[in-house]
Amino acid sequence: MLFAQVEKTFWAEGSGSSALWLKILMAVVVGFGLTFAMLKLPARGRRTLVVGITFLAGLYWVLYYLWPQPLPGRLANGSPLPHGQPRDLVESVGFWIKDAQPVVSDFANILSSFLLGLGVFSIIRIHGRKLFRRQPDWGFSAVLFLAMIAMVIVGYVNYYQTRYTPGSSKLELPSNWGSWQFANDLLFNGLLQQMDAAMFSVIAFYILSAAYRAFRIRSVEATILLSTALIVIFSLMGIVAYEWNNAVAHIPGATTGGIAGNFSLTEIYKWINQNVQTPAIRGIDFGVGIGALAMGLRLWLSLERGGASAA
Amino acid sequence: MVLNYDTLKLTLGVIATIGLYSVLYRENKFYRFWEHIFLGLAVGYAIVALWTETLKESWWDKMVGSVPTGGEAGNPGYWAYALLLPIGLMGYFVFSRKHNWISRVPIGIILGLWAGQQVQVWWNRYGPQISSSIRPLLPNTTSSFTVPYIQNPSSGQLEQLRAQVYPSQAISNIVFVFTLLSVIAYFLFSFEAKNRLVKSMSLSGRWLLMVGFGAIFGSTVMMRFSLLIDQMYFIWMEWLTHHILGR
Amino acid sequence: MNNVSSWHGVQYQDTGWFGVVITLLLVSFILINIARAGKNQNLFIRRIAGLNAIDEAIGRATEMGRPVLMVPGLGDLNAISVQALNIFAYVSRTAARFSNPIRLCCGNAAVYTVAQEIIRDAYQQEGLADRYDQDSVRFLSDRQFAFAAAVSGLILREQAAAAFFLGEFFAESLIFAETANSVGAIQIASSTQSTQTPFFIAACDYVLIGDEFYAASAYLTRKPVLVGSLIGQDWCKISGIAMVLGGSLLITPALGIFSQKTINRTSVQGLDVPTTVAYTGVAAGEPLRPFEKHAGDMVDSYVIDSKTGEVQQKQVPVVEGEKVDVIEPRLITPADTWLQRFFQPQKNKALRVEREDDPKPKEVVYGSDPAGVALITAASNSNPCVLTATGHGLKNGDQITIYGGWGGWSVLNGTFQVTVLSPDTFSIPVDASQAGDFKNQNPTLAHEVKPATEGEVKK
Amino acid sequence: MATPDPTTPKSLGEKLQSLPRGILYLILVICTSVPLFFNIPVPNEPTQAAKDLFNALNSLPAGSTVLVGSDWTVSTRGETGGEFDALIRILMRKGIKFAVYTTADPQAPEVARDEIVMLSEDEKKHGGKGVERWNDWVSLGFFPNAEATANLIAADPTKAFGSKKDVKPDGTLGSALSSPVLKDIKTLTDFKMLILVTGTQTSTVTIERLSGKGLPLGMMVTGVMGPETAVYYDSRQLNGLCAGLKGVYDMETLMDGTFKGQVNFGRGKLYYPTLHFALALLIVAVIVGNVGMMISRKGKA
Repeated sequence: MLFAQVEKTFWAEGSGSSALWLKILMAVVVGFGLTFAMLKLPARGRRTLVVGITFLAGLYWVLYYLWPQPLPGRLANGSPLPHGQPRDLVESVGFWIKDAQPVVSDFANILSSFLLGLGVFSIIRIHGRKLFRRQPDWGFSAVLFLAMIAMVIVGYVNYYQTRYTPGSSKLELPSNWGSWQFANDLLFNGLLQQMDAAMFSVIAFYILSAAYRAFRIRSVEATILLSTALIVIFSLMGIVAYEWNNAVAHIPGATTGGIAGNFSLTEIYKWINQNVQTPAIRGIDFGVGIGALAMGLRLWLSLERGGASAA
Repeated sequence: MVLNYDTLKLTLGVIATIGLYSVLYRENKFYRFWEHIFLGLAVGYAIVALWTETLKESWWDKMVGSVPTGGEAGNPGYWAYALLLPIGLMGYFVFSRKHNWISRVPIGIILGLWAGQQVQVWWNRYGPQISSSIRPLLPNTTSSFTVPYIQNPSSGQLEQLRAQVYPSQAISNIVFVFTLLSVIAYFLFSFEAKNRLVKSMSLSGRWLLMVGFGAIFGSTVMMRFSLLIDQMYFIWMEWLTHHILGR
Repeated sequence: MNNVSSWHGVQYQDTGWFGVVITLLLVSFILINIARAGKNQNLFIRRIAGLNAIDEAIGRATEMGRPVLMVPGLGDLNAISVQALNIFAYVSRTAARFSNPIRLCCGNAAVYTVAQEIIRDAYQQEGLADRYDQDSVRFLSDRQFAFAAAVSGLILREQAAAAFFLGEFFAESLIFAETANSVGAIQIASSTQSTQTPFFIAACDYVLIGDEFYAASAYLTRKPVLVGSLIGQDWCKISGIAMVLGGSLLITPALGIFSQKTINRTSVQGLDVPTTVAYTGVAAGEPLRPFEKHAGDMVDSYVIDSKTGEVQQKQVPVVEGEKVDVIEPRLITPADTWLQRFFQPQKNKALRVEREDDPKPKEVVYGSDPAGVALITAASNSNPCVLTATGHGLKNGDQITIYGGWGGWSVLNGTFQVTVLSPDTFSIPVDASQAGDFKNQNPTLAHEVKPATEGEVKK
Repeated sequence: MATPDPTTPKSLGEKLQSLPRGILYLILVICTSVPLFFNIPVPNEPTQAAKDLFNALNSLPAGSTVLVGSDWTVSTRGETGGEFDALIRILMRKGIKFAVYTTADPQAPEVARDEIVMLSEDEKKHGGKGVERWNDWVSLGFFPNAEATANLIAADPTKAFGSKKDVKPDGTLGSALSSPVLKDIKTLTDFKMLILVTGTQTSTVTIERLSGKGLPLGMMVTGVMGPETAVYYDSRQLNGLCAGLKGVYDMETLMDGTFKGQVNFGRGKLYYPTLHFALALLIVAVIVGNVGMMISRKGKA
């Protein structure tokens, strides 16, 4: 069955309609027009512009937090309530802010995706130069490019085949795979994912050497660090925990709420975790949160000259 | 030894793994080779995912909308999304000596949005934490040190148990609150710690931090090691034993 | 909802005005102090060990003629990465003076863009724009471990003499720290991810813990704005301390500020308490959640003397509008629930529903749980379908909208005309004979009454 | 830290304090690979949480359907992989249908699919039934927004999974809801249980939104997440929990008690003893370092 599309507004046009494409085209043209207009902007105007835009962007979320949102027009499970209509300005603004939320949440994400090109450009420039100037290690840059190009081609062809070709559903099953799917699987699962796992597991080595170097009874702090870490590690070592807890369990009353019951390794760790680790981390995070809030305010209101806020 | 796609895939995976591990001994050409493969693939995949996982759904589809298909409602296209393209591309002015300021427009938007959100989420994030840190500090019963153990207590008994703060709980709560407060106190910057109390507070704060860190370190070790063990299993068992020796 | 003010926002039902006020208070603390700092320049900041080492580190790098490495973490473009870059700007300025090579590796394209900008500025401000090499600021990969591999490769190849890891780091933190350590680099590190800090502590020479990271730029540059906001942050932290300490004293029963309290206990699925008491010596569980019930429901009520913990139990009906608290394993005093009202974002929102002829609005409540807390507690497998709703107060011809019906009972979702059968039951023209067992599909249903004129009616 | 100047001869203490990394790493490799080849018995008393989880699974009626959240990928396979294996083997043997969904990572569904296929083959090889996609299990794929998805599943699974398609044995696509696995699912409670295998924070998201809806909830998490998740088990919001490698070994031990003579032991039994060697090495290394420090202090004194 067919569902009707929501009614057209100034902002929304029927999918595939020429009107939509026209508006999109115009939007792009206007956008670029503005960009080039900005080239002519006098130095004074620049800061004002950037500051203003930054402020507006932040203002949305502040309003979202402070402006009273109308009582729910719809339930958590999607079924509508009768009075979902604004009655006055306050509410219509409220509705507008509410409806805009899913749209706005995507902005940052979309914009930074557009910026990825810059990153790629940086890579291409650095390794391209190595390659063409035959600088030392240019061979490896060549390898990098090969890998990159291969992944891009294979990735997109596979994406196209598994989405937009007739009978593509079959490709779900490896038994129906074509060479592109195998290539994609080899590059992505066989290599990329596998290398992720490999690099992740390298950490184990570093943990060993770091612990070996750092866990010295040098200062009070180091000693505390060491001893807590050891308690926890022991509580994770099955045999030790097993024996220890057994020993504890044999203390009369341990299993029936006696004090002794709290001294099984696992309980000790749990206690440390809940009464020292948790509040300690909470304390740090509280400070960090305040710091982030302050930093956020400084950025939003462009209070810092220089740095990242508009110069 | 079984020659098939899986063997090839695993073999490559193993060689790559060894390649990356080889850096542990020292930086060498073999590592460099795999490092660059890794980078190349990662960037390549980022370029693929850029469209397939981000822009396609969160930008393009919303911009052009969709026509109704069997069982699925269609959506109108919201053309205004198109404006994001030029705005995003403004970032590319960053390399221009004269006009690099234009790159601050998309940056400003991203940062502005983030900053605004801080104000919006702060309370939802820390309010509950503050509230759950508020705990009764003194016992109101000494009938038992810890909470007495009752097999299947009646709800009345449960209320009783919950209504009372047993010394053990009180001690834990005091430790909890003290830890939290002294840690926060440790992060006060604008005070000269002349006052003995403040001094000892922030010192103990630092020590209690170390307890927390030690615990984190210890509990992370198990996971990291099991991941390494898994890699070893991958090399010795899945690849060598099963595919190469074909056992 | 005609007689509900349009200024009555949902978000205020969530956290109450308290959360908003506190947030604004903190914001004002920060802004006020920034303003204050603008006037008097000499404000005190305590010494931060890691930061004094920056110059030493760069100096050492210069002696060895080896590059200074900087990594702003893997995070997106936000205050954390920007803060890191601000510190790096300071670092690169010093490095520029010594004309010491720098390497800044980004794991996020947007961050990379800003980094280009900031570092170039840094060089320009030193009047050394010509010494700036665009390729010294690099984007490597946005994939965590590819980035890790690339950075450690770079550290080893270029033998970095000083390494700065400031920002959002995750599991890869140790890879960087140990690799840099293996080439004997001086390391200054900080992660806002407190779970990674221990690894930096273990492997690095200097670590900025938590908040010190944000204090850094104020400490280094002494810009009034930064110093001021740092003092503001201290005010915020002190008020945090006050809240926790004050609250704890307030709810400590032995202090007898509140001696007695009646608790109406209802067992709500999932919030229900364990049947066996776990070992303690561990602080008791989470804070309670305020929860609302309908008039007439009987609930267990306990009178608890919180001084002694004496408990008497009895059954009482809930009175309209009265709050019912779900007890979780911890002590409750009036101060406690009172504090919860303020502190705990309430999971359940109240929805007002009025009828024009009904002066006193009737409270229908639903929870974050979409099925919701019910008005309708039973429904018959018949046509028309007979619904039970204690004290529904409907009159013949009223229209009701029902929502939250699941499975077979989704037939109930919609707007219907009611035929009143009794004060507690009424019927709607729906064939529910095939709808299945009501209880196990719809623990509860919510409905609301509409003025007889609005909306079309499903017949 | 500056590497000590090699020209001056080292005292024993200094030697002990500065063992070359290479050696340490080599020993670690040995410690983590050699034990894999031997089957070393480790005494094990499964935690109550693991027992509860296993019993909950074991008491599910044959032919019923459970929901499996699979939020893990290769990178945490060492722990979550073992948990997933144990879970799926139990489900297979009990003849329980299952639907697999993911809210964490676009790659997770593929990982889960391959794992299930592999396990099914293995079960068949050892005389088990194994499972067939579409008839015994369906893959519901990846859901981008964890919170919204959890809410939707709680509200109405048919809505949540309505748009999802899966592959029939003949290779064509069909609406997952029409599959033998989900055709009887109308409401959340038509699932007999939800088991979430996760290496990320989706655990809390799921508990907050799906606990207390009359659907038994089981969780299998990594070692790091163990303590924080245990809190929900204590408050009975979880019917069962198994955490980390220990959890895997617990499940396998319990399986061995129930399914005699079948393949019960996997990663858990292999990895857990090995883990002991690794941890022991760590402790030894720390001790050596400290002894070294003391010796050299004595030397100076």
